[in-house]
Amino acid sequence: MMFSVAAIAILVNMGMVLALAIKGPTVYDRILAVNSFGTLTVLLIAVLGFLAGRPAFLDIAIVYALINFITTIAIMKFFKYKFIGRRSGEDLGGL
Amino acid sequence: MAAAAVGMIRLRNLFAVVMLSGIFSLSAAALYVVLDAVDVAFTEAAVGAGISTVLMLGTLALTTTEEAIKPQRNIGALVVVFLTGAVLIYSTLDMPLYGDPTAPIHLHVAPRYIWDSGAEIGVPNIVTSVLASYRGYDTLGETTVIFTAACVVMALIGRGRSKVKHQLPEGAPSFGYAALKPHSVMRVTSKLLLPLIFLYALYVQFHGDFGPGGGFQAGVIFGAAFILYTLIFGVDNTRIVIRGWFRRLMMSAGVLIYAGVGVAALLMGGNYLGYSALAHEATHGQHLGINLIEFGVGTTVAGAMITIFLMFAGQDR
Amino acid sequence: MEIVLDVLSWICIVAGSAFCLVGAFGMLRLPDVFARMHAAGIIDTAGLALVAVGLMFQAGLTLVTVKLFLIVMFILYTSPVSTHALAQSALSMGVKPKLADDADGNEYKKEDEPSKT
Amino acid sequence: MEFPGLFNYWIVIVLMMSGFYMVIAHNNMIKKVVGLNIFQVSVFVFYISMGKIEGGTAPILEKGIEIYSNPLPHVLILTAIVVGVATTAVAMALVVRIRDAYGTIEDDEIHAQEDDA
Repeated sequence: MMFSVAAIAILVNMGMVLALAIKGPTVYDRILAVNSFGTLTVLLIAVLGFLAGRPAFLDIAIVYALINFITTIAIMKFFKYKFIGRRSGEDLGGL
Repeated sequence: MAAAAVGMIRLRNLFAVVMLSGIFSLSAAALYVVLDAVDVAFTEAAVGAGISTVLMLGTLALTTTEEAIKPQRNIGALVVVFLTGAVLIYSTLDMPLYGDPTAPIHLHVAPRYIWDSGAEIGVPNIVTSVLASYRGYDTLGETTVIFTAACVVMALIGRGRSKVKHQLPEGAPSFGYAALKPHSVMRVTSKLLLPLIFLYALYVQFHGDFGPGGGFQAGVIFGAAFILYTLIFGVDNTRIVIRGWFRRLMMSAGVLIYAGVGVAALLMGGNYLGYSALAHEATHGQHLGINLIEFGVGTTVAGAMITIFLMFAGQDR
Repeated sequence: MEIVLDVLSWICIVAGSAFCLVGAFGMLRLPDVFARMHAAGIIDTAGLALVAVGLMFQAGLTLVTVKLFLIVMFILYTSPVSTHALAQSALSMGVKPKLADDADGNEYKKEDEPSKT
Repeated sequence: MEFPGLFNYWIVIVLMMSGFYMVIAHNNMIKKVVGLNIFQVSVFVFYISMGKIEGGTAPILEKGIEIYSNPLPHVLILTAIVVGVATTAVAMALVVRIRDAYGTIEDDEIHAQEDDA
């Protein structure tokens, strides 16, 4: 019961964050959304493990917790070294 | 998830598309957990979080980040898609219902795997025992495919001599090369985090018999750790840490270990990849064989992932 | 004892979920990236930690609790770093934080965001 | 009973068709590769959802659990994911080479160049 509540809350969250990722005016909003989405996925997987009654499967969540920020660092680096002097930040986000 | 997919279709900025594909992979992993496929979710987690997004970024850095023309509504494509979809939906009407235990897929070999693998293989994780033992030939093939793919990438973009002039101003380091020297926060954090990732990869590698995990996942996590290292400290440092010959040795040694275990089993009087012959007791032999070939798989996957990433990141542009 | 643990974990999980919701709502509503980062921070810290603590109460003193603890530690360790990286790259790419007295930020009422300059 | 029973297949089909549309309707090669990825994931989901058994849990043997989901699709898909990322890398390498050769990764521009030549 309590796990279902948590799972539903997290799912709603994920929907909202996804909305931000899709509409997000700038690229940075999207990056932020992906980051939060990762955290929420960690939570969701943990809660789902409890929901299924076999919480031993938290390993997956640990993987995300460990290596999800590689992406963020890669993105940051991408921006730092790719767009130098080529384009200003504002018009990056245009659809 | 479907929303993410639709969003990906609509967005023109390729960078945003890559972001959304990250979200797509995350939600796919969550979906796999819901569907009880923890091993698959594990793989998706490792691949999606560590490798694929970074790989796409590497490609974007080498090509362009904007789709050139706004794709006009392609009526023909839309019609084709809808027709195909309608046909497929019509054909699903004959499919077994979701979660039906009497569906044909569950009646053929699955019961044997589920009920007898515990006694025959002696490994709690059925997925591992099926992967490594019952369907060992398959996995050998898959490992070879990964090895081949890495070789192909090497052949395609191995030496960076591009004819197109790069758009970066002189002196600006490219995506892969630069080390993040001034960013002490990143450097310190990742220095602390790297050993943990390596340790965790080893745990995944050797705990795969008991819980979710195994060679594929461990190899990917290992590769991801090296990707992190490359991002922070630069390609040159990674090339010093893990030399080219060593990368190639890892890739080929893994496949060789796998195939060699098969030959060893053959020499000791069993079938090819029949691990029961490796030790006096059948389950011991199985356990030994599975650990060995998982190690081989892990080595190959790690080597291939590191190689592929370095190929993309190390382009001179 | 059982009841106490249950109630505690209920409280933690519900509070954590509420924090997550607040965070996600904030991410949708706040005006720009830098303000949204604060909302994301709520999810990463309060939301995650509270839900995980609630799950820990359910799991008891087992390996599961250790793993949950590891997860919380890793996230608490990495998420500030990635937020830092994000903020830094956004700032260096020329995204200006919206301030209350900015010409283009006028339509936003005074948010209680710290003025990052 | 009909509706929820086949729902998983319909999701798969929607995903698959999104990927399909991306592949055939877009000119940009990277988009095409991403579309192929979506297609691929839809096949994965299809396999995995076929392996699910009502009331079953993950196929890792444990005392006191009677119903397990079918492990076979998991095995196939597990390897397919890693192979998938390797082949994606090959596709990306090809894209990079095409860009080197033609200076663009748009399908129609490449065709135009071919026609000119």
